[in-house]
Amino acid sequence: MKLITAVIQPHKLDDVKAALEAAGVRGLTVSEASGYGRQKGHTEVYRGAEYTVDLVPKVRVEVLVNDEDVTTLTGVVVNAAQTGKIGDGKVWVTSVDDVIRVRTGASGPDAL
Amino acid sequence: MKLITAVIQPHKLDDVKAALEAAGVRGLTVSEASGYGRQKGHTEVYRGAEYTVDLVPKVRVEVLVNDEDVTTLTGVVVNAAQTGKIGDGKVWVTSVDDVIRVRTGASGPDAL
Amino acid sequence: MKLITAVIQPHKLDDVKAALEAAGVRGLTVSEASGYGRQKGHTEVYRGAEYTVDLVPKVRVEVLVNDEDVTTLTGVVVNAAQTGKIGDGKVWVTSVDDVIRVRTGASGPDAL
Amino acid sequence: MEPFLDTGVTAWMLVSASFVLLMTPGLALFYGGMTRSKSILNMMMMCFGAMAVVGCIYVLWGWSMSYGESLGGIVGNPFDQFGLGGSFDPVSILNEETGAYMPTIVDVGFQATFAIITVALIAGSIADRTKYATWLVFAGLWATLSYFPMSHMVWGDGLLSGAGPFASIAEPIDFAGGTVVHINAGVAGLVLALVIGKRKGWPGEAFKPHNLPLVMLGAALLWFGWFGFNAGSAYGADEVAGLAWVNTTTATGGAILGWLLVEKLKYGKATSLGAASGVVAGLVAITPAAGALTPVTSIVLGALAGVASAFAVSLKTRFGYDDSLDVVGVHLVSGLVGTVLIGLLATDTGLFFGGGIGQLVVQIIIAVIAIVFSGVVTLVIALVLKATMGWRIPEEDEVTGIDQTAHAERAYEGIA
Amino acid sequence: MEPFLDTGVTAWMLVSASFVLLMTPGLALFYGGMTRSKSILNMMMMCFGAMAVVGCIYVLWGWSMSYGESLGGIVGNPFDQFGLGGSFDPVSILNEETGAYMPTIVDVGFQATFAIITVALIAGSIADRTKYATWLVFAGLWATLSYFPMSHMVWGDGLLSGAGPFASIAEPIDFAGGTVVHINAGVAGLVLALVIGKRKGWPGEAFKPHNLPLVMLGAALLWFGWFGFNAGSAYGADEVAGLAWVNTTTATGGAILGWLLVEKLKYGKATSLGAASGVVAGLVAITPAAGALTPVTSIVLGALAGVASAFAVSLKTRFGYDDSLDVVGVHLVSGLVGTVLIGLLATDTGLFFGGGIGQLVVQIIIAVIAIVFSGVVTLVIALVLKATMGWRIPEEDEVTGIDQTAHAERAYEGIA
Amino acid sequence: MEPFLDTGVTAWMLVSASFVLLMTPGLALFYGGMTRSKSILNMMMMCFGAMAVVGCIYVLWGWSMSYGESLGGIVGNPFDQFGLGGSFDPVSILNEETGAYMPTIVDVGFQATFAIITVALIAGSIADRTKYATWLVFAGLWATLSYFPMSHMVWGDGLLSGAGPFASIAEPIDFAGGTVVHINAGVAGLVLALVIGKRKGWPGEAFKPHNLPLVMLGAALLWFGWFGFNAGSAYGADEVAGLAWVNTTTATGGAILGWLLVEKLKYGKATSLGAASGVVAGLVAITPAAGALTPVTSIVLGALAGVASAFAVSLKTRFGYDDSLDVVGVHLVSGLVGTVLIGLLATDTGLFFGGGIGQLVVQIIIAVIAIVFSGVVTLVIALVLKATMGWRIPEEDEVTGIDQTAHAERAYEGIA
Ligand SMILES: Nc1ncnc2c1ncn2[C@@H]1O[C@H](COP(=O)(O)OP(=O)(O)O)[C@@H](O)[C@H]1O
Ligand SMILES: Nc1ncnc2c1ncn2[C@@H]1O[C@H](COP(=O)(O)OP(=O)(O)O)[C@@H](O)[C@H]1O
Ligand SMILES: Nc1ncnc2c1ncn2[C@@H]1O[C@H](COP(=O)(O)OP(=O)(O)O)[C@@H](O)[C@H]1O
Repeated sequence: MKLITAVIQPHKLDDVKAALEAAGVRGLTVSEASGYGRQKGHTEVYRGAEYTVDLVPKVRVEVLVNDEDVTTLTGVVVNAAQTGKIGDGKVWVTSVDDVIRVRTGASGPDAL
Repeated sequence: MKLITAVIQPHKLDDVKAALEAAGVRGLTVSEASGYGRQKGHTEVYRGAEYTVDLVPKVRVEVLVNDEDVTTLTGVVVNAAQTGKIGDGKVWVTSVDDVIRVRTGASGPDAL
Repeated sequence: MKLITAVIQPHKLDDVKAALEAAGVRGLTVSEASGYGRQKGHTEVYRGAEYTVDLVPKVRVEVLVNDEDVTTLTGVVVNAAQTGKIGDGKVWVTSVDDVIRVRTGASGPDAL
Repeated sequence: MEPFLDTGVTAWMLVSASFVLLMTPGLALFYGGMTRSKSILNMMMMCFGAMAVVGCIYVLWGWSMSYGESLGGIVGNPFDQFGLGGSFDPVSILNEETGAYMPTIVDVGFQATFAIITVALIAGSIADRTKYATWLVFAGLWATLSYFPMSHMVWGDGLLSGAGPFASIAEPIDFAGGTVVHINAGVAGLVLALVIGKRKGWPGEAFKPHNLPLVMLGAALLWFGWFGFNAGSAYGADEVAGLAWVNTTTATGGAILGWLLVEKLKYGKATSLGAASGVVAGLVAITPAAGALTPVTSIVLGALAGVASAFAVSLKTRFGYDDSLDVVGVHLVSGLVGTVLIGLLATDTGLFFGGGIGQLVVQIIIAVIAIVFSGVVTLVIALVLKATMGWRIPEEDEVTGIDQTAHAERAYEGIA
Repeated sequence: MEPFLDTGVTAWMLVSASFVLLMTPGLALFYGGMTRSKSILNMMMMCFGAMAVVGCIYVLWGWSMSYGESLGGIVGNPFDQFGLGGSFDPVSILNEETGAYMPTIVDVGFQATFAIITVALIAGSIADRTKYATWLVFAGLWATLSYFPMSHMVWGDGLLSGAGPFASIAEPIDFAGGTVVHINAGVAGLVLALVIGKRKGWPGEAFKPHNLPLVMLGAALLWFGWFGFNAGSAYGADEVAGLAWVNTTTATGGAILGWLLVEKLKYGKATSLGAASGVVAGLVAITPAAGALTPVTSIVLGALAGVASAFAVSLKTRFGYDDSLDVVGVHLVSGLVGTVLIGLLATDTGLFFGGGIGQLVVQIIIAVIAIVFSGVVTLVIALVLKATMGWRIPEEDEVTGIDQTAHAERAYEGIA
Repeated sequence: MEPFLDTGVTAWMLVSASFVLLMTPGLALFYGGMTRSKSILNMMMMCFGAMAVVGCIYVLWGWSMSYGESLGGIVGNPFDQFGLGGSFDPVSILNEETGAYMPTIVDVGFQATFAIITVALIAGSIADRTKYATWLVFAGLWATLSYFPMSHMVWGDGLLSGAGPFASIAEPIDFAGGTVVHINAGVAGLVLALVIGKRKGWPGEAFKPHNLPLVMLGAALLWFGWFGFNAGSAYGADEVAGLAWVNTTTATGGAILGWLLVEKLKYGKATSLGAASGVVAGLVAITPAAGALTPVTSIVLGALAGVASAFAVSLKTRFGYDDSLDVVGVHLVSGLVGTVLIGLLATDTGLFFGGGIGQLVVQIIIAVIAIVFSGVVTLVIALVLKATMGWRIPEEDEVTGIDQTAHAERAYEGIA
């Protein structure tokens, strides 16, 4: 099994979620993150002190998938998250040794 | 070495932490997450507008372990986190190339 | 490609970011975390009830890198994050099957 | 009779002015908590900006345009008492018989706070997307061209007052500002929402309140301040003030219950945003009526206003105008409920209490005039500003968040 | 003497009523900040619900049951002045000699705010787990059956007043509501906590306050409002009011220091929750005593109350009742400290000031009667509601969070 | 003339005292929102601590040192009216002609609130790093040795009052505390910042406000409370109070606009922290001048103060003193602007209004004396405490966060 991790623009989360659902994915995990990259940050001013904030709010989406679905689903994520502007984010894939569903204790592809 | 990642119910964190400690684990990392899955979300109402919130609060626990402890410890986590209700979460295992303890720079199993 | 994950002291984030930038890294992802380990937590008191809080605030930094840069860059992170005190954190490395830049759809090392 | 300073009344009016001043920051919290976390500061800044701009111009020409020499019953002459000079009379006789007076300067302060909050109310309809400089200019223009004339007409012995033509039917009743404040601001909110247009993503995406405890705190400060607004409008520390005070409380109680009931029946749950909104709806409705009803009929008025506004907040999605924080649904609708139902419920002159139809007719007339006047004036101002300064921030800035893009700040600290 | 309207006193009473009204939202913040973030809205809603329900019924039958024709010194006849009609006398003479009066309607407003906050206080003991509809019904029933009778007995020339039987020993002193408000609410809180039962996970799991700045803001609004509560209870803008004002401040100062000292000695750290709790403990203790002590003896009383309540908040874990936000530890205990210590510290009649034992005896008697009366009445209401509507939300809803499950809202925006 | 209790004035003074008391929690929010989230509680605790300590000592020896028998025009004898006993006169004649009086105890309350807020103001310069016990001791010592003497000199018929030597040039004007409160606290803040030293990481690291809505709420409560501060300082419910009320509003409006303009020109963006800071700068500047200017000249004074303080907050980075929340830039600078510009703008005696140079000279003299007096006294106290109790918490505790390390709490709930 594989884990697809996607770091995307926060306002694209709903689209990505919907697209994955449409593609048959039945679960995923989301968390807040901040990104640093080509997309430049912004400046804040507090009583005359200027601060450059180079971290930009992002959302991380993690989906455990079967090996054979990886290519399709990374494509689905990329398509749904793409706006074409700098800062759209990254998607990466890692191999997973095992997955267990806590409720049942079942492991392997059945646990997805 | 392996990394065990567990996405669990927030109110089970203390139990999982205690169980891992009892099993000899000396460190772990926790973060907030939200899950989407079979567990259905809820509806919110603000001035007549109804919103379906399908993300449910979860907690992510990450534990770096030696290869030989993986099976035992995933079992410990699953046992401690299990309530038997939908939404109990997932546990997955990935392989880790190397681990370094920042304080000392030591790497490998000693860094755990 | 590899993914370097570092769990560090929050006040070291700026140093780590600067050091990685100086080492040529062009992007990274940051998120909030809490750690449990040798570093002891603290006690809180609310109307006579004492609570031991054994989770300590940390920051997680994730950097996708080319295979050949792993050793250098983990070294950079460790150096920048080190204070020598208990609780400095951990760095670990995992293998990544593929990386895609959402904006362009390009994958592999070019996507970094 | 020898004029004498009534220190009791003066004390109460100083307090009332202070209470009403606090309403605008209260509103800033009420509104600010309802925005998303990326635009609360802008909302609060619109309110504070109104305090600064309107506070200053009120003493320059606002007082004079409200209470100066009347130009045809429509507006006071701005130069008559410009800067509180000219024919400004420092003594305000409260009671011709006893000779009790209060210093007019206290009234200036009290009235200034009304002008401020009325302007600030409008900001709720244009959250998240408005250029700040345009807002500040609008605040000054609208106070000058819409608020001051309305307050002259109603309270400055103008067209809609007891000295105006409609008093022959029945004396129009607007105790503390149903027309001048709430209908006026409500209509202006509607016009601005239409001229400025919808926020990106509205209504499809979720625009949920980001901090409901702040909303409730804001509602509470509004309630508190409203005692100055209503009971202060008695211009006395007497039975009328006391009645207005009690009615302000019972109407609000009724409105909370009315709003929560609608929610419970429609959605199965009573919400805190509903309770806070009910507070405001009740306060709005009792504003024109605070001296004319009994505590018991006030409960009824409040409950009806709560029910009406609870339904009215859904209109914007039906008709597609993005009145972001429901200035129309709450202030216009409950302002109308209060202004018009006086015709039915007024203790002395209401239809239900044997007073005949006259009061009701007059109340409808003044409500309609207020709607038309405010609508036309606001539309002209809004279109002129659209053509000149422009109203909207860039769409991208709206998505990123107006706090960051327009004010270089974020409300709450975080790592990004 | 010719009755004349004392505008100064009337102004002060209008202000006092406004101040006390603000205390309930202040309490909503004080309590709400102490809950976990998933149940703050419900806590605030219990307070706002009390405002709505009790505000309305007060003008219907509350005033009449408090100050109407006495039924055996226990309670006023609800029909005597129902809806502020009947034998309602619009004029309240303040001073028989000078003829100064205030309009009674102002007093109605003032008194209504006391009834509201007393009911709201009870909510603190049953956080996180209570059905909202049951709470609303309880609010109405308890005000009617416990609060109105108590206020009649103490302030309506009833059994526990200077007109009652115990005055032959010494005139009972309850300046602003030690028995009527704090002992009454404190006992009710204890009874409800026992009847409704513990929250799931209590006391093993962590029930930590989620927003201490809100707690401190709430404490500050309580302090501010309490000036109306205590100094307003002088029913005059005079020396007694001034003394009550100063005592309210010095007792609170003493109580903060007392509470922080206990914490420093017991835990090594002085906490902000301790400071905020000290504020309330001091205010509670001085409530009955505000007119009877000097500013210096008030410091002493406050410090003792701070110390007593700092210890008393630990009782619930010892005895196993889940009085979630310490209504017992703070209101009952400091209410008792204040009520009883008057017998020692009262400037004229206290034991330490040569007044003999009489005052102390009487103070203990009224405290005990208040405890018993409130305990019995609350128990009956609580059991009836348990058998009919039920008190508890489902355990699962409690774990998920009552804001989400009972009100379909969350206090703060987030991605989940 | 027969003395008679003026209930109107007494009512207003009771209210004013209550308003000013609320300013300190307002300040706690204003300051607390500006700290990082790990040290807000400590900041609020410093404010609440000042309320407790100064509130208690004010009735013990503070009143006596301010208004008791004068020791050389510098300070009152602490034993003269210790504990409000001795020669304490319960009646304060307000008007020799009419005989109107208020109870002195009301004035005690009013004055105590001034002492409290002045001490609390200082806390802003030493955020995040100060031992709490040392702060509490400092609060008591500084009130005793700096505040009470200054208030005696200016308001207790001392050296800097109309009864002092400089009155031969022109009567010094300090309506509500430009010298006693703002210059005094501002200088003390500067001295403490220098003695205690910089926070670890300052100025390199980001010290950003963690909760700007709280800052704005705090500013609003300060504005509200300031009506008691300024208009209450008229000691009457009359025209002077009314004028002070209006000037307080227009000066603040001017200052907001002034501050925002500077930001817009310097940084391209007007910020909410700027608006909130402008509020305070305007309020500070009008404090000494509230009775001496017109509403229109108040706008000018406010705007100048807003501009001056907007520039002045950058001084600390230039000169390297860590005045964490700008006590110097806001209170000292705008306090000086207000105190000195009276010499130019005072309606009767200002240079620009034909009054000659005398007033200006006197205003500069009293400002300089206040600076020197406060500077020396504070330095001595600060150094003594440094040598004895110590001022700083361990550096590691500062990094972890003073809320957790000094108070065993965290402001907001989270998993860590
Ligand atoms: N090497 C990297 N490792 C981890 N995350 C990265 C890396 N590079 C970029 N990211 C993440 O991707 C986001 C977008 O990257 P950015 O360079 O701004 O835009 P783009 O990918 O469109 O060129 C960043 O905000 C960061 O969260
Ligand atoms: N395919 C997946 N990839 C990543 N996380 C998942 C996936 N499926 C489920 N999860 C996580 O596990 C949680 C529980 O899953 P859910 O389907 O609701 O219940 P259960 O696992 O008990 O059937 C989800 O909230 C989500 O965080
Ligand atoms: N086995 C582990 N798995 C995952 N994270 C760990 C593990 N051990 C430690 N950590 C993380 O590293 C942090 C520092 O560890 P700690 O034991 O406190 O100090 P040190 O590494 O300096 O000995 C912890 O707070 C936690 O976030």
